Amino acid sequence: MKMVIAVIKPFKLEDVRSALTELGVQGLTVGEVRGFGRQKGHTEIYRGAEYEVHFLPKLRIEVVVSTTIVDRVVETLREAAQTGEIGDGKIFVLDVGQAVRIRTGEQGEDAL
Amino acid sequence: MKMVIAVIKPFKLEDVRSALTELGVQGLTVGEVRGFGRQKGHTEIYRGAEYEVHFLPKLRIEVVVSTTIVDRVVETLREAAQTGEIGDGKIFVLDVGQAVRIRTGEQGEDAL
Amino acid sequence: MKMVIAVIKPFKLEDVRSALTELGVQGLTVGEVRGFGRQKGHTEIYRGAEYEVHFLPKLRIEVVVSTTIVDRVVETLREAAQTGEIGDGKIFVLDVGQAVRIRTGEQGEDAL
Amino acid sequence: MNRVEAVSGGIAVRKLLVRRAVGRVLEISAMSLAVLVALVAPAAAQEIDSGHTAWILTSTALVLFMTLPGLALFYGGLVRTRNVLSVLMHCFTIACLISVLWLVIAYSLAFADGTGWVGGFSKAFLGGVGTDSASGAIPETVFFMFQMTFAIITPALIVGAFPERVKFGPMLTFCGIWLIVVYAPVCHWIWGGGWLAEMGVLDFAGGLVVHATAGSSALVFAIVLGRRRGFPNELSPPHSPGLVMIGAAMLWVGWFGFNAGSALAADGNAGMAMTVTHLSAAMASLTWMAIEWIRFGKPSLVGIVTGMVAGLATITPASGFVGPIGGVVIGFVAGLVCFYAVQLVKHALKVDDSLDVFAVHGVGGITGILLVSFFGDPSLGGLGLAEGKTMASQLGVQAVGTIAVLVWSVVASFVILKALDLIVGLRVSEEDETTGLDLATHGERGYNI
Amino acid sequence: MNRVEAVSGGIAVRKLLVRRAVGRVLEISAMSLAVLVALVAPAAAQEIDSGHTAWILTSTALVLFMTLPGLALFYGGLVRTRNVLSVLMHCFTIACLISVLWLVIAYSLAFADGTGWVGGFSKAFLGGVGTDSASGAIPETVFFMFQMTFAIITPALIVGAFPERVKFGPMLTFCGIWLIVVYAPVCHWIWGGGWLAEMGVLDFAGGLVVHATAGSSALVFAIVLGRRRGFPNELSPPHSPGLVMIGAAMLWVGWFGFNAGSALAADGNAGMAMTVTHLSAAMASLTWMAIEWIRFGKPSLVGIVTGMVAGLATITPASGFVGPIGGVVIGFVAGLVCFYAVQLVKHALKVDDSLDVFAVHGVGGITGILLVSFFGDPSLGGLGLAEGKTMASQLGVQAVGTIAVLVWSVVASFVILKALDLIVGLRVSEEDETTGLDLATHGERGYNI
Amino acid sequence: MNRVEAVSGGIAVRKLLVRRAVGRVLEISAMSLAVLVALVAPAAAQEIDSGHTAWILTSTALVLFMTLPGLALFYGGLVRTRNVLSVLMHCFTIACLISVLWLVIAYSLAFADGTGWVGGFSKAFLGGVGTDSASGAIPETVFFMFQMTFAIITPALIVGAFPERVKFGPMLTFCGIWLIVVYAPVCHWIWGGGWLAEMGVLDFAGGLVVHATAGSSALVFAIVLGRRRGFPNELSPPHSPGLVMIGAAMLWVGWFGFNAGSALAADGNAGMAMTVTHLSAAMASLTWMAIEWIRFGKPSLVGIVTGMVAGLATITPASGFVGPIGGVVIGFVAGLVCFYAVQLVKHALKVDDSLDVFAVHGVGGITGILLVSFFGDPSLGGLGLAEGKTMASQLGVQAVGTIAVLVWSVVASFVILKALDLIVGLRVSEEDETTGLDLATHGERGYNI
Ligand SMILES: Nc1ncnc2c1ncn2[C@@H]1O[C@H](COP(=O)(O)OP(=O)(O)O)[C@@H](O)[C@H]1O
Ligand SMILES: Nc1ncnc2c1ncn2[C@@H]1O[C@H](COP(=O)(O)OP(=O)(O)O)[C@@H](O)[C@H]1O
Ligand SMILES: Nc1ncnc2c1ncn2[C@@H]1O[C@H](COP(=O)(O)OP(=O)(O)O)[C@@H](O)[C@H]1O
Repeated sequence: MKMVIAVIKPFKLEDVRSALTELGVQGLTVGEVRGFGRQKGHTEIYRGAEYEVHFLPKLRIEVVVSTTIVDRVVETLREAAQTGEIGDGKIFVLDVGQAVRIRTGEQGEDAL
Repeated sequence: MKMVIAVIKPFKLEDVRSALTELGVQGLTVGEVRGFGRQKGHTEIYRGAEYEVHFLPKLRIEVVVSTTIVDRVVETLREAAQTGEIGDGKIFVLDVGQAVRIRTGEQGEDAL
Repeated sequence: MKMVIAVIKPFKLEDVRSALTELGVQGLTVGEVRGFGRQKGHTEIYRGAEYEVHFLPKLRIEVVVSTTIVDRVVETLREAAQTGEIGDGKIFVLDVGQAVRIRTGEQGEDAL
Repeated sequence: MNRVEAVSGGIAVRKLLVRRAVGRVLEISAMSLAVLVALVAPAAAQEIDSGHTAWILTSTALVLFMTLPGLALFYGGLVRTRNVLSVLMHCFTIACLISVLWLVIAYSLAFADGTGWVGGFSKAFLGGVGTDSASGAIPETVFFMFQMTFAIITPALIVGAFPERVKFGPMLTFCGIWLIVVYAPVCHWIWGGGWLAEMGVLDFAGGLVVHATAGSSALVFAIVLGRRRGFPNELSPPHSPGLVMIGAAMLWVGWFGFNAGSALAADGNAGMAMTVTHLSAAMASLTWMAIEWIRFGKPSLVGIVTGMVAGLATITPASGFVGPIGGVVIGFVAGLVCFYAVQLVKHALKVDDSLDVFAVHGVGGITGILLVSFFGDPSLGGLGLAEGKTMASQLGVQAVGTIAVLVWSVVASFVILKALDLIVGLRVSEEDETTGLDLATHGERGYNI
Repeated sequence: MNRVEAVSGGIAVRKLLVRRAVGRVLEISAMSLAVLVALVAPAAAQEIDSGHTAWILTSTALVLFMTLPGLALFYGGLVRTRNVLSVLMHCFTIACLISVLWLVIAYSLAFADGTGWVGGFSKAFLGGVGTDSASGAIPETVFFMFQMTFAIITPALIVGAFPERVKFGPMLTFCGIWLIVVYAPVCHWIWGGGWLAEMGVLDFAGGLVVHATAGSSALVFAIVLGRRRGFPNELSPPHSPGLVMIGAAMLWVGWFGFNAGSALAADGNAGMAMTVTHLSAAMASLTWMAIEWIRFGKPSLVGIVTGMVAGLATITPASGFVGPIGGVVIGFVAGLVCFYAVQLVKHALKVDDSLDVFAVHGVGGITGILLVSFFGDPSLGGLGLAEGKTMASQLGVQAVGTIAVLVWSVVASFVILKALDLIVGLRVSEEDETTGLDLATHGERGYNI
Repeated sequence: MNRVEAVSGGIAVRKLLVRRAVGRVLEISAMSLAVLVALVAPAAAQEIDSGHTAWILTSTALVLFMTLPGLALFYGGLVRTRNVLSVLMHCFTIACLISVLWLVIAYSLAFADGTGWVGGFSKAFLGGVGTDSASGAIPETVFFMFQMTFAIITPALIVGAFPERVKFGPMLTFCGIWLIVVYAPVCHWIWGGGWLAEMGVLDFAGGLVVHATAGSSALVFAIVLGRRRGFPNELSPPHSPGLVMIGAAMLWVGWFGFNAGSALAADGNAGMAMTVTHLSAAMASLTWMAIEWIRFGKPSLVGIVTGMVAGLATITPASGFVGPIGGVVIGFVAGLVCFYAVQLVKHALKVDDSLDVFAVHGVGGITGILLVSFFGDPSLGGLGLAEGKTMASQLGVQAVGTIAVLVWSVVASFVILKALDLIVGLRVSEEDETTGLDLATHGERGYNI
């Protein structure tokens, strides 16, 4: 199994979710994060004082899938999350040794 | 070493924490996430307009432990987090190559 | 490629970011988390009722780098995040199988 | 109750009180000169009544409080996090701009002597108005301020039609022009002794002057501006129902100044106006809650406070003319009618009048204007219709007034908006809309928690 | 100060002012007819005093503001995030329901002529009350509204006893019944000229009528309903101390209308009532802060504002009878007594009166009722006790009143609650309690940030 | 307008009204005895005017509302999340402490008869003041309360200079001493009939008494205390601009009580004061917004509300003396001057007067004090300068007053602060500063969401 971690632009979440669902992905987990990267932040000004904001709001999607479909997941995810503009984000793939469904105790791919 | 990532129902945190502590786990990290899965979301209604909420609030627990006790950790965690109802969440186990304690620089299992 | 996950004290973020930038790291992702560890929490008191706070606010930094520089990244990060006091946090290193830049589709180290 | 008073909240009372002073002198024509002097002297001294003045000073504070922060929070809580500050900014800047324009020209156009269609320029920059100038039993400066707070909240109500996508500058320009072209004249027609006042239209605190003008113009604005991206399928819930409730509560309290203050006196009329206002708000809230409870199984906070606003908007024109039971009935009707009006506009017609300004304020205000004809009649516990009017004839007059106000508001707003759209454009870029107006337009974020 | 006035805030002033009018006529019986006419005429015209009316209109707005949004925010900030909206909803719906019931029947039961136990039905639906009806120097509609705001906040105070676990419908039903069975009669006993008023019980602004009834009923509610899951070990801290402070500040300001408004006039009594009210609040706050500072080393915001509420609840019954120094002393006692009352109820008795309604309002109100006997006496800088009462005899009367009110509130509340519990159940399911009432009952979330 | 009145807001009106009563008696000396009686009787009865009293009771509530929660929220939203509660706590505890001290001694030092430098002790603990004591046309208790709210907000303004790093105890001690050493005497100089009043200094509602004292002392405090860690490079943006706006809106509304209430009557002067106050706030807001819009391309919410406060602080001393156009011009100047003052203090001088108390309140108040000399003159639409003063001579007097007040405030504050710093230390540890004062000092967190 693989864990696919994607950092995307917030307003792309709905597109990504539906795209992955169509692909048969049963679940995923999303967290709010702040990202620093090529896409430069912005400056906020308060009473004439400039305040440099380096970090931008992003969403971090975490989805574990079977190795067999991981490539399609990554590709689908990429397409759904893409705007073509700087700051679209990244996708990382990691190995998962074990997965368990807390409710039933099912293990491995059955747990997904 | 292994990294155990668990997505659980929010109100189970205290049970999980104490269970793991008893097991001798010295620390863990928790983040607030939103989960999508078999457990369907709900609809909120505002002035007659239905608003479909796909994501449910969950907690993501991240704990790195030595390989020797990982199975017991997973099992303990599962028991503590279980309600038997859909949406209880998942546990994933990943390999950890290296661990460092920032304060002391200790490495490997000493860092945990 | 390696994923370096660091849990640090919130007010150290700026130091860490600039240190890593100097090292040539192009981007990183930060999430707000709560940590439980040796550093004991505190008690809040409301109308005479003690409320035990086990978890402390921390930041979780996630940065993927090429294997060649991972050690320097870890070391730099450690120095930048260190205060020498309990609760400074941890650094974990995981393997990354694949990385993709959503905008361009670039893969591997080019995606970073 | 003096019939003349029924003609309108604004000028009537002024006339009335002058009349009282005069009356008092006549009554005693039979008495000895000594007594005559004795009575006239105090009567003159009474010209400005400190009690009435105290209440209108207070009412002015209450009505300003309705906009800042009341309405701003009510609206701010209903939008998405990334646009909350822009909504607060809209209400705040409108309040500032209107205040200055009110002094410069609008007050004069509304209340200075002029034609039946619009007032003259004599009171521009408060010309000829000093600390001793009186307007009935209160100083004219107080009347000026009290009326200003109405002029502020009316365009501020329109903010609910265009949040999350409107361009800041053009929005502000629209409100400025609108005040002078729509609000000031309509205000003159009804409260400034204009043609509708002469005709006997009853609008105690602004069913037409405030809610009908704002509501209908809001609808036009929403249509000309177009829907928000993702409307109606990807709606976001209000980002902070709590904020909505805080704003709503402030509106309720402030509305006491709005309606009871429109008596321009601290007397039984003010007391009754406050009573029926409160009862209508309470009843409309319960009605809206009941509908949600039955239809969706869950009575919501945003729902009940929306009902409250509906009840208040609807009772506004009637608040000086109906009795307690009339207030309760009007509240019930308000909750019912406005709830379905929201469904109609937003879900049937799919017009993105984002925060339901027309469905709640427009429909509510008009409903109240028409209901006055019935519940204002003594036979239904009312305090009396306009001079010599029957329910039927009053209803006719009310209808004429409503149509006139709607037509003028819609046409004028449409023209102003189209012009602005051509010249500068009304809408922000897609990207700004996605980023949110807080950051894109104002360079701030709502919550740096 | 007129002795009669001391009998109670409500009716006394009314009587007093009528007396004044009469008095003025008598004084001048010696004068010439002409002058007599000259004086009577204005006297009659003065019947309703615009200044007094202005202040009570304002006070009505202030007291409504205490509940909406004041108390709602104060309570809302103290609960967990997932229940904040439900608390706001409780306060809001109670306000709406009570308002309608007040018109329908409760006002009449409290203030219409009747027996010593309860008023009659003559004023149901404000029967016979018009714009000209006077209640002392103010229009009766204004008196009706002012008293309504008291009737609203009293059951709203009880909300603090049952948050995070109560079932919405039954809660609302309870408050409706409670208003008629407990509040209206007790109000009549003390302010409606009932048996306790005859006996000479002093309760200027509601130590018994408001705080003792609400506090004791809250305790009963908390016991019958049972504790929240995880109480007391897994307590959560208030989710937003800032919100608590905002609500508290609004309560403080609104309380000026509550206590100084109870003079039913804008005069020296109102001024003194406002003064002692403010001083008591300030002193109680400092006292509570000092205790926390000494005991825990950290003076907290939630702590000091709780002290403020204690000080205000305690001075309420005394506010029309004591002098400035009396106010300060009462504030000090309030902070001390209520702090330990909280510890007793919650941590010793382990009763989950979640937001300490009884310990703060109940205990505070009763403390104030008893202290009036001392600090109301001129020898301690007071303005005077009830007619012919000594400190001792006054204390006796106050004790009788307290016991009567407590017994009736407790018994009646217990019966109503048990009945409701049997018929529909008072408590939500465990799952709903865990989910939080916002989502489970109202389908909304507090913060969609 | 009566010249005497121009001398000051506080005492003048009192004198004026007494004069009126007398006047009325004289006018009629020619009439028959009967009539004389007829007129005097009511005149005497009028001694305390219920309408004026109603307005000042209301104004007292409004001004307290400015501090709690207005100013607290305005400041609280500007700091970082981890310090929001500490700011609310500062404002709240100051309000409580000052209230008690005001009763104990400060009111007497400010308003009791004494030397030209300070009042005596005769009114300590409100000695000799009862429900019948009058201060002009209002009860003295009401005057005492109204003035207390000014004494509360003045030190509370200083809170903006030391947030995020000050030690709680010493901060509170400073405010207590400061009230007695700085505020009370200066208040006596100008409003208590002291030497500056005699000299003819015009300060209607507190340009010197409130804003200049607080602003200059704040600057001293900021310098003695030192900068926050990371100032100025690692500045954090206001954690909640929305909270800032809510507080600002409450300040605006409350300021009606502050300025219009300073007329100590509900009359034309109050009406005009409210008018110019409002216009100045609106104009200053628009000015500040315009500057930001031009300079940074983005008009911000925090910016415009800061302009509003500047406009209100600047009009304060002038509010009783200038006309509408004067109000607009003063507002424009206020926005301009204060904007650049902020840049100067914070970015040029690098003084961490964290929330710009001096640049906005100090500079604004002084600007207003000086501008009175021009716009108070009838030739510029003003209501009149002090007796026998020309623009030039008035300006001279205003300058003298300003210098005297600034010197005294700065010197006294410096001494108090240095002493406290030596004895107990003014600043928290670096660790506490990093943790944030909420948790470190008060053991609470702002948002447990
Ligand atoms: N090396 C990295 N490790 C972890 N996250 C990264 C890394 N580089 C970028 N990110 C995340 O991806 C987001 C987008 O990256 P950025 O360089 O701004 O644009 P792009 O993805 O188009 O190159 C960043 O905001 C950050 O959250
Ligand atoms: N494939 C997945 N990858 C990552 N997280 C998942 C995945 N599937 C489920 N989750 C997380 O687990 C939570 C519970 O899963 P769900 O299917 O709803 O119930 P259950 O765990 O009982 O099957 C989801 O809300 C989501 O956060
Ligand atoms: N085994 C672990 N797995 C994951 N996170 C951990 C683990 N141990 C500690 N942490 C994180 O590191 C933080 C600091 O650890 P702690 O033991 O308190 O101090 P120190 O790092 O100095 O030993 C904790 O708050 C927690 O967030």
